[in-house]
Amino acid sequence: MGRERLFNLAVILALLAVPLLALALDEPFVITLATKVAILALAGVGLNIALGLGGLVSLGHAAFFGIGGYAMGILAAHAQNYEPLFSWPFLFEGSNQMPLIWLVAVLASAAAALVIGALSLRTSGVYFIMITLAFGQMLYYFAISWSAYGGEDGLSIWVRNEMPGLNTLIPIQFFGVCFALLCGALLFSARLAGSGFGLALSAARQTEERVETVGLQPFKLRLVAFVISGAITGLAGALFADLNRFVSPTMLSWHTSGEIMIFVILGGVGRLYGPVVGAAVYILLEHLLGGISEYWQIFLGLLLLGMVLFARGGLIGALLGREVAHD
Amino acid sequence: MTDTSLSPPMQPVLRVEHLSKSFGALKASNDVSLDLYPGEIHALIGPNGAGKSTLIKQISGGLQPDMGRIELLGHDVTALDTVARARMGLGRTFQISSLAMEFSVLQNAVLGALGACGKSLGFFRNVMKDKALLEVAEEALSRVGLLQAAQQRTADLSHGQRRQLEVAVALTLKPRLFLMDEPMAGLGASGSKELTGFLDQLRYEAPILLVEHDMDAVFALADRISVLVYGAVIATGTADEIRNHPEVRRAYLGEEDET
Amino acid sequence: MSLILILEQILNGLQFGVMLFLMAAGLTLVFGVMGLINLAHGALYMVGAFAAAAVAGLTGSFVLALIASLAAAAAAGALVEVTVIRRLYDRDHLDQVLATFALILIFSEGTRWIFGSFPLFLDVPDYLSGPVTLPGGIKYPLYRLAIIVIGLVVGAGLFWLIARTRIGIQIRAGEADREMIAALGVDISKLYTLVFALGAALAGLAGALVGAIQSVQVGMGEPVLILAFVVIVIGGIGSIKGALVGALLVGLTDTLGGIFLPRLFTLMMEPAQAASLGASLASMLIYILMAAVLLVRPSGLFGGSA
Amino acid sequence: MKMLKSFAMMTAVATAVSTLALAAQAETKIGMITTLSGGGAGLGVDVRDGFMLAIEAAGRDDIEVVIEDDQRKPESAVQIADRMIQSEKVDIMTGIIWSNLAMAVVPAATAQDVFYLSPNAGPSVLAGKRCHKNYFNVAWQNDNLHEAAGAYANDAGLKNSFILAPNYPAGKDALTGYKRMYGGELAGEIYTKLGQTDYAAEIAQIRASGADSVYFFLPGGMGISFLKQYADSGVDLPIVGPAFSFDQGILQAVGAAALGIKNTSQWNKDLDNAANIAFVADFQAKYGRLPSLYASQGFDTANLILSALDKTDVSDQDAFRSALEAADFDSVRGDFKFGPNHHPVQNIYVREVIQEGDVFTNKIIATGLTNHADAYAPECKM
Repeated sequence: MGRERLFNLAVILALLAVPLLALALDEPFVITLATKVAILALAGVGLNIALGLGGLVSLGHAAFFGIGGYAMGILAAHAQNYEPLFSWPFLFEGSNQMPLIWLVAVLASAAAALVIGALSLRTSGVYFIMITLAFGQMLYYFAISWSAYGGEDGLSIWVRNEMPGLNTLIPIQFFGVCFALLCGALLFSARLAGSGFGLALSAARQTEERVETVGLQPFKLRLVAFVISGAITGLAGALFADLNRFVSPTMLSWHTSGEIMIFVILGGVGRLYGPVVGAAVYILLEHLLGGISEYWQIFLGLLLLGMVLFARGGLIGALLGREVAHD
Repeated sequence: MTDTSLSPPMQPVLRVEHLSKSFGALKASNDVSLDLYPGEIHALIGPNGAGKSTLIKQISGGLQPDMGRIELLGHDVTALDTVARARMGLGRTFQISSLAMEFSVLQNAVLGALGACGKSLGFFRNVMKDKALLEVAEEALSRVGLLQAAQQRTADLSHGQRRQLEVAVALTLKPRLFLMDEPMAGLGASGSKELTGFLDQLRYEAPILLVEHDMDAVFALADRISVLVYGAVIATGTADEIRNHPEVRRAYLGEEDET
Repeated sequence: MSLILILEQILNGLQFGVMLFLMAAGLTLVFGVMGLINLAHGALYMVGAFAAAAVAGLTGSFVLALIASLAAAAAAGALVEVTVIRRLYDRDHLDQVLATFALILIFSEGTRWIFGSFPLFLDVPDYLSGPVTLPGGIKYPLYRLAIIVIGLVVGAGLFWLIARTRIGIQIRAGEADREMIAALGVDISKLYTLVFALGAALAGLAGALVGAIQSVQVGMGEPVLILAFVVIVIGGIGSIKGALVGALLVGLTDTLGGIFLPRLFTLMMEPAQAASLGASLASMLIYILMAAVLLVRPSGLFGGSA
Repeated sequence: MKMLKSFAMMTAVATAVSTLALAAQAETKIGMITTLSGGGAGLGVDVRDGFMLAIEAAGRDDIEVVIEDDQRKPESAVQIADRMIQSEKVDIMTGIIWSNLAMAVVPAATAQDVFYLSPNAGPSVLAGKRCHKNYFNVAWQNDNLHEAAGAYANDAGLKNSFILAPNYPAGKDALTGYKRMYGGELAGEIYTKLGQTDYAAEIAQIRASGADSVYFFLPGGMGISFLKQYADSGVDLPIVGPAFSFDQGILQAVGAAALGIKNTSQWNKDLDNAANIAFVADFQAKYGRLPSLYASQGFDTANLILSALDKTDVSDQDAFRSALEAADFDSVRGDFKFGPNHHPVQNIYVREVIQEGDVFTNKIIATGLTNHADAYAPECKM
């Protein structure tokens, strides 16, 4: 246990140190990269609650990522164009304040997760994978044809949204915001895993009938986990959209779902810091391999394949060995 | 739970009436009726494929019967699911261990205590530091003699220890009755003997419907025995009655002698 | 709207459904027998189309192209099964999803490496081109009729294979109980390779047939793959009959919905808006259908327990 | 130990990126973001090849071109743009194929004082309300080719068109552009699914509609599918379309189904001017294939940049902007000039698909619009 804690500490410190170093060396783009890692890791932390803790193989988490992104895009677009979003029951002109945008992103993606989860969790196994995939695609096609908000073109926001007391246009400050949220989510995720809910959820993944015989509802446990998971991924979506100052249906596509899942698995399913390691390694690979060959995705594919076949437990698993029972 | 009067004219804790369940042409349960009174151990025996598992599943709530009725503590629970029945006080152990293998022994016991406490689950507080739950869990573990193994990973337990943990988890639920599916299976002579002694005491806490292959244990423990063959109960009675029942001898005990 | 137009659209829906069936049959077989979820099934569809286009380009023969598509997809399927998929049977679905997702990346970019980034040419042969007039005066492309016929023949063959032949018995036994077929003395690993290659060949055939009227390009398999998933979820995973019914249902819903929804909306609003909104809704229709089916039957129309 | 290793890895990357930036000492740095992998990669490859043909021919060693693949993902395009601007300090950017990617990248790039020259996408917002002094479009405004098609339909005496496009913004712009010029009736107007590959249902509707012609905008694989199915359906109404579905890269995949179809384009390989003749020959010599429309646009973009660099240094932004506005280069399209919103004012031709030996290609048969400017210029306040 000590080893993994130490490792986790090192990972999070490294994620903090790299942009600070980049700041000193005047390399703003490295800060942007680190911000991307923090945001994608946050999305992965969200998925990991469903996937790692709850054993729910959702191939539709892009839906929540995208809803978070669109929450930001829609609110900010209205604010920037001074077009009221609605005028009843009160006049609301959208917003460019991050805290409000985050709240809307979290609520909207949680609501979507509640509906999608309530339908999908009636099934399990492969059905669940395919149904979450299909719901994701449904939203994807909807977003493409939703011309009011740019359809396939997406929505561009000219200026990054504001955070009280900070200037988010300065890369390192925006990184700080994302990093703080990631730390918050990691903390939350750790507490959740150790809580009564986490214990029951984890048990439901291992042995559903046991959970039922002690008088707990696996369906309810999973639904709550799915909603929490979707909400965190949605928050990450809002940040990702703000990082790019842009949101488009691509955020909803099933490749995005696959990528978020890759972050989690690359790092190690169910490992608290798995998504952080996974996202960091993925972004590094993308930039290193992408520079070497147009066909870099072949190598990414081979690497993933090797990972699944020979290094189960992800990178952390390969480095630290089997997970020890929680104490 | 602590009924002291043991004479039969009281209300049964569990009453199964005319239960039937078919899978296609196969009648897995054929008009089964049985009951369980406070303080008794009622054993259910029968050859492989007699429909014991199907019956257990229907009683615990995992399977809906085609016909018939199940009553728990005087309430009709036929339409209720596993969770609801568990909450009413049905404590079940599994034939094939269904413990959370990644958990420590203590975590498995705490899970049981958590389900039984009836409070809403916390999202933030560390459940393994909850004194009330730990007390229940540790007491159950110590009763089955597993307390010293509390921090071990469940997957690393021996087969016998897993059977003990099964029983311990059921104990944490403080149930009104136990439904035990072959708790002796694979225990070995000394383990069986130990568990037999334990169950003998446990019956006064809550009655036990015991499905068991170990005939020595069954005849030593059971107040009554029901024999299930081809989905139907062919006889119910005391150990002696069953031993001498001609149909049972033919259909069941003869076969059992061969193994 | 004329009756002829409606009938023609029903034929279109049928043809689309038949195509989806060829895709879905392989997916559902592989899942039923091996318990494997294969995201790379769409890649095999693409392999079939590219093989057909390459062979048609070299020889000019459409029949040879179809044979090539079957052979190439089956070979690719068998190769993938032996090298990768085989190691995944005992893994959980998560590993399967990830590994087959990796295979998609490898196949897609590999194909682009070999064939370049531009779409390939594959055309309908002369003897199947042009329309025919059906009873009732419907003019309908001969090639699409041929697809319907080929699809139905292949479907019938598949049912026959599974219901009547030794291999079919082994497949059904494998679906019911994996240990049992080992006990029967069947070489399981050979059977699995065979089933996987069969599924791949069907996908490859679908790719080639469709490639002749659509474009043969990298990534062509992915939209179809997702539709095939919808099909087998609706039909019930593991059931060939379910795949057929699901495929026809999805084919008809998608085609007819795309036509009638915008028209329905024109009754309520102005044409341009109706066309746009109707089209948006039509693109979501099959997913709504799927959700509806699952509400009533969580394991699909013909599925056992999920 | 492991902690150290991972930290070291991260630092290594940070320094690798920084040394990369230091290594670049060329005077003018051009960042090209284009689509080189995934669907639609063919277009990006052509733009890149055309662009590099001109750059290499110029033989200047003070120009460095950094090329990155956006995978047709707006998110990657934005991030690459951030990196090029922030780390690699490019002066000029170009290369984006798709309107949605351009919308995501261009405003941020121009706001950071980088010149952006579009070799392909021309979304209406960037031509009108959101035009920018540092944004130039060297290809066309998105509506242009569609407008020319509408004008051609009038000239050809077509009176009852059936029009269709995918249900996304560029599709809607396309049909709007066509209708802006076209004067006849509409037999039908359909928005298809983006990425749709089977058009049987739409073709049946065309058959039943009583139209006298079909206009469609279905870029990439969608167009190939539509044309093959249309040819096979027995419906033989004349088709008009924009050049995208009939261009060199795609035409071989469509095959004979496209023969005789009229399409609109601002360029063709048979345009008779010296620059074009040389371009077609050089491109074929270097890459072993005929140049496409996209290659010609990439080539023109590079030559425009080179012409401005001949006059002044990019660091003098105002002078460089004036040099670009002058468009003092030999375009393969013949005469080339910019309107007030930095979009081309140019001729748009009508081409017909023909077969030369076993290669399908186009020849110009008419001029659709002369010196045509886009409709959004009045909205642009620069």
